[in-house]
Amino acid sequence: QARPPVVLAAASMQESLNKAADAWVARGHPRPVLSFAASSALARQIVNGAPADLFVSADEEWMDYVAHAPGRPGGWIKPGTRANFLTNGLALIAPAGSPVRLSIRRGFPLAQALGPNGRLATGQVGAVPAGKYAKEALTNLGVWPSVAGRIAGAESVRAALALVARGETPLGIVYATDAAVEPKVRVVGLFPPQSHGPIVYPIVGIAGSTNPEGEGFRRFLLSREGHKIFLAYGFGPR
Amino acid sequence: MSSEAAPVFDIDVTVPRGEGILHLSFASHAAITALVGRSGAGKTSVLDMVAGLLRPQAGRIAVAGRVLFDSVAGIDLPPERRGCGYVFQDLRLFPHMTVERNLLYGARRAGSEPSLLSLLDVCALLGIEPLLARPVRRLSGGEAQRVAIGRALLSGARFLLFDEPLSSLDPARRGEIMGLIERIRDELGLPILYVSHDAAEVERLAGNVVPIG
Amino acid sequence: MSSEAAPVFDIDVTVPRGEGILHLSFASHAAITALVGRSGAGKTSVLDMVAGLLRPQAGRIAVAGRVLFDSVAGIDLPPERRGCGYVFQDLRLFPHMTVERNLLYGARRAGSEPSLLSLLDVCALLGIEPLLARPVRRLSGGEAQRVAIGRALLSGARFLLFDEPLSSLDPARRGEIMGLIERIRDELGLPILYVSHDAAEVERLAGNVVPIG
Amino acid sequence: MASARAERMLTPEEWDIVVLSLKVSAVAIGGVAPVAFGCAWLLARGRFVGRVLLDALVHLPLVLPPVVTGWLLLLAFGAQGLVGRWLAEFGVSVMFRWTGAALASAVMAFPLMVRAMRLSIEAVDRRLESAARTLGAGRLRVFATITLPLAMPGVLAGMVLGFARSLGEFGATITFVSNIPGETETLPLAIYSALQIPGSETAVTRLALVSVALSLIALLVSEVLARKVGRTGVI
Amino acid sequence: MASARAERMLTPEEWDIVVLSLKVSAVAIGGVAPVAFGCAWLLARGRFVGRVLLDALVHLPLVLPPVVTGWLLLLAFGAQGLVGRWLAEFGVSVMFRWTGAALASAVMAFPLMVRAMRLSIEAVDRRLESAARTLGAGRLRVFATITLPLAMPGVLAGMVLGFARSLGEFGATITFVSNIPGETETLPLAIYSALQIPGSETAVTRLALVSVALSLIALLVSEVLARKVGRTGVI
Ligand SMILES: Nc1ncnc2c1ncn2[C@@H]1O[C@H](COP(=O)(O)OP(=O)(O)OP(=O)(O)O)[C@@H](O)[C@H]1O
Ligand SMILES: Nc1ncnc2c1ncn2[C@@H]1O[C@H](COP(=O)(O)OP(=O)(O)OP(=O)(O)O)[C@@H](O)[C@H]1O
Ligand code: MOO
Ligand SMILES: [Mg+2]
Ligand SMILES: [Mg+2]
Repeated sequence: QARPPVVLAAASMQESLNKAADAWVARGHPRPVLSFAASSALARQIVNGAPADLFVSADEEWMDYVAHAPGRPGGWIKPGTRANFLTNGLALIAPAGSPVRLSIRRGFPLAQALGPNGRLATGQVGAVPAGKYAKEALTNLGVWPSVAGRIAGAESVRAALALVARGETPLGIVYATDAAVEPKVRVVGLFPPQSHGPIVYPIVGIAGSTNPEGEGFRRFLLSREGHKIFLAYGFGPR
Repeated sequence: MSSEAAPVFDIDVTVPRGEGILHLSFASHAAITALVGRSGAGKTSVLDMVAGLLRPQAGRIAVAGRVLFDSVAGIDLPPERRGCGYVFQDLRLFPHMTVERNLLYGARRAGSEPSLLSLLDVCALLGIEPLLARPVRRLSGGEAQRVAIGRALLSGARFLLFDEPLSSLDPARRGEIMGLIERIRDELGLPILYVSHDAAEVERLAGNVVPIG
Repeated sequence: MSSEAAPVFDIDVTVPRGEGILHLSFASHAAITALVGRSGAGKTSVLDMVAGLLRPQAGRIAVAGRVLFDSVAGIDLPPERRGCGYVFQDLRLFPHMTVERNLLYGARRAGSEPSLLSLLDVCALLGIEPLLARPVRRLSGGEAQRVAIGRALLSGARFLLFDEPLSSLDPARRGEIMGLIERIRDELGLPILYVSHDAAEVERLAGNVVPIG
Repeated sequence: MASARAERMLTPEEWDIVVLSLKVSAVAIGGVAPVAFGCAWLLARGRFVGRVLLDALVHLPLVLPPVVTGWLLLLAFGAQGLVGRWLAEFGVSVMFRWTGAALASAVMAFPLMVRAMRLSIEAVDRRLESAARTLGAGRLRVFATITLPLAMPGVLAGMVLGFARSLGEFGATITFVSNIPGETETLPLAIYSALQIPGSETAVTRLALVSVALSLIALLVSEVLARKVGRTGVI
Repeated sequence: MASARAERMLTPEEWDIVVLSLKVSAVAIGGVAPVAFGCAWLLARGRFVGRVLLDALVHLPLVLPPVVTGWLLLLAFGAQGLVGRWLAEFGVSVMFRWTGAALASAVMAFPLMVRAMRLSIEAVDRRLESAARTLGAGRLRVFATITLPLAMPGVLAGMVLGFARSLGEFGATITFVSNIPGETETLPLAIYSALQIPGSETAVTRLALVSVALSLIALLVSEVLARKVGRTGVI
């Protein structure tokens, strides 16, 4: 039997990518080895020569980092394998029982909705991709200055989700996909796609990978059937 | 029971020790009572029981009419309330203190002591003034022994327990310190339980000799 | 220099000690040489220098013609190669071992010893057979001292250093062990440097008395 | 002078982070040290049932991944947590506050402190304690003048270990109180944030060096204290 | 029997994770203990310049956030790293291997082990060592028969601390060798992964309890060993 490929993927893709791997196995392939961690950690592992076959990043920045990193003649990415694989949306969420109502538009009263002491949970601004998008969207909607001092920057977008689910913060900003898997939160509203740059998940083959299974799995993920699996988890079309 | 009629040491103890059982019972009216016996007989164990560091299986310990331990009456004073000045066979100086702080450790208890036992007098009599600022780790064997004696004397004790206190000292020092002990006996009237292997010491100091083992 | 003509102990040492400087120089032809002097005179320091545990500022140490230290010649044998059996004033039994393991610690060196010093003989002579399996923490003062003597005797030493080895023992034991020491002197011919405050001991054992301080 | 140079080397934001980190670590270590000593004492001297269980409990924050510890703190001290609700009655909340960061640091440092202190307490010669008692010292005075000073090497080692751990503590803090600049963003959180940004290796290195410098200072201070203790028996 | 019950309680994957974690921790602690002891010895007994610097270096993995330590390991042992290139000449690579996870665990446990061991070495009465030397024991024998056994409480405490730390080590491992199921996915990594999935609290709790159980066993073993050492002076 063929050797399983090693896939490095952003932590937020855990459920969906595992499901896709199951589907791949159902087609008679060895189950890919999936390693989930922060995109930053995975990118650094790749440019230090870690033996992997595919990389799925949660944002373009870290993919660009891999693309431009020195140390290997010809670069760390297998030419012609980079593709934007998925897109995602940004959601404002509240605990499931929260009565809060807000419509997300220019200057919407987010700070008031947080109350006197409430905080807005999201990924660490400037570090976790979701936090970066949240700041961008709030800035474009003109409400960033009023909440900048009120952010609770979680270690990952899933940690932000947990803060809202437990009612530690009245509101939070996470990906639409995260909101969909947590019954203890309610989506207050989705941010208009124009309010932030496109949230894309690039996928690449890693240079030096010789496992044909890797390329096969990559093609499967990008295929219609593969893609369908991710749509079920709330990811948007390419 | 009035303290005048009571023996100075009234001791009756039983304790398992080593492979056997140690039993000792005596009442002594002498201010200085010597405990003698071969090595391993149980002399140190008796002092430990009087000091409250080893609990007898059963028995009674009274010093100058004051009951320190009584298994029947359920009396067992903690060591700090027995008021003894104990010169340990293994000295037990506090290694993290200077000689002076060792000497003064028990002095808190000795509020209104007669001037015989002031720090300077004791140091002079024991010949340890030049050592006051030394850490105790850097003492010779006999110097450490003299500091241990000084510490017990300065602690304002109601009675003294001496476990071979002069074993590491030269004859001249020995004589001097025996003189000091006699003065303590005569001028302060402190009861002393004295362990020694030295016949001359016992002869000179003790009013009563209790053999053990 | 032939070992016949050489003195048994040929010692000339200088070392800063306490507040002053300790200097001692003597050559002794007696198998047992006693070091006597008041407490703090420097007796233990001299033994430590002979054992290699304290380095003299300057001087020379030779035992039975064998040079252990010579500051001029640059000789300074490490303690383990000096071959001494040292009974420390503070005993220094190994607390994590039983009496038996303490006694046998140096026995490796004592490959071909005469049978006088077999484990069982030494234990019998010192009266410590019943203690062999005991952890050393649970010994009386005199018992510990006898174990320390046994450990030194069983170590196959070329010479012995005794620092008040009998200070915690009763007169009967003292006499027995002095007999043992005499046999070691006479039958094995081991040089012994002997520190004691006891005039009777020194009188009986030592062929030469070196005063110090 | 040194601080002037440090100020020149660090941006004002970074400088604030350093000050906050020191505050968090100092409060954490200072606050938890007595508890740790008490616990070490119990483990060293106590002969009660469930001693091994207490021991295991003490080691818990070491055994669990830090984020789990942070999560458990969140469960306990959060708005719905038992402790959190109790504290709320007094109008106190540690959520998203620097006090919460100090709490997380303290919890993570706890096992290290206890172990070091316990080792030293176990090494104290109890015969010295009984000697002190014959000299009229009650249990408390014996503790303060004999046991504690003799155990001081372990207390110092525990505090250094705890301080160092606190300077590096990341997972429990961010999970418990998130990363709030000026309130809970300590050095490791800032370093972690920086690490998430491509090309930020210099910023990471600079902050990491600051951490190392702080720990070096802590080590030097502890060495000096240890020497002083060795000489005089007191701090 | 116990293992049969454990197997019933855990899924086969979880069981593999437990076995892997034990392997990683055991190799890490076993491998690094002698190095830690040597280091502790140097710090306790050495009087060389740069002692405080060595001390600081030892504390480094404690002071830096674990992910930074993982990153530094990646830089050193990666394909372009100094050590990585040297190892590659022998055809050895620790990247994405369980050996790499063990290395990360060892590095993180190192400061804890050194401190505990050092405390105990410093507490050894050197007069006993000199007594042993007069009895003919060379430095090595003195070390093996006197110093090491007397320092054994610290060695054991260090190994328990290290083992516990290793069971909880997450940040350095995932940053250095990623989260590869069956190869580098130890208990904390599995727990972290599970924490990322909403509603997985039971899985997290079960795995966390397994961690706690393992550390409890380690504690019990160390207690038994400590008692044996206390009685006989040898393990
Ligand atoms: N470790 C040390 N450091 C410095 N000075 C010391 C040390 N040990 C002892 N001294 C001092 O050196 C001198 C000699 O001490 P030494 O132990 O050799 O005396 P000694 O003759 O054996 O006395 P004793 O009969 O009381 O045992 C004394 O003044 C003592 O205070
Ligand atoms: N900690 C201990 N645990 C158990 N047995 C002990 C302990 N200490 C001493 N023993 C034993 O108890 C008996 C009495 O010991 P003790 O120390 O009272 O004797 P001693 O008369 O003071 O002897 P010495 O003159 O040798 O000091 C001895 O047989 C000794 O072996
Ligand atoms: O890269 Mo992440 O872990 O999905 O924010
Ligand atoms: Mg005794
Ligand atoms: Mg001496």
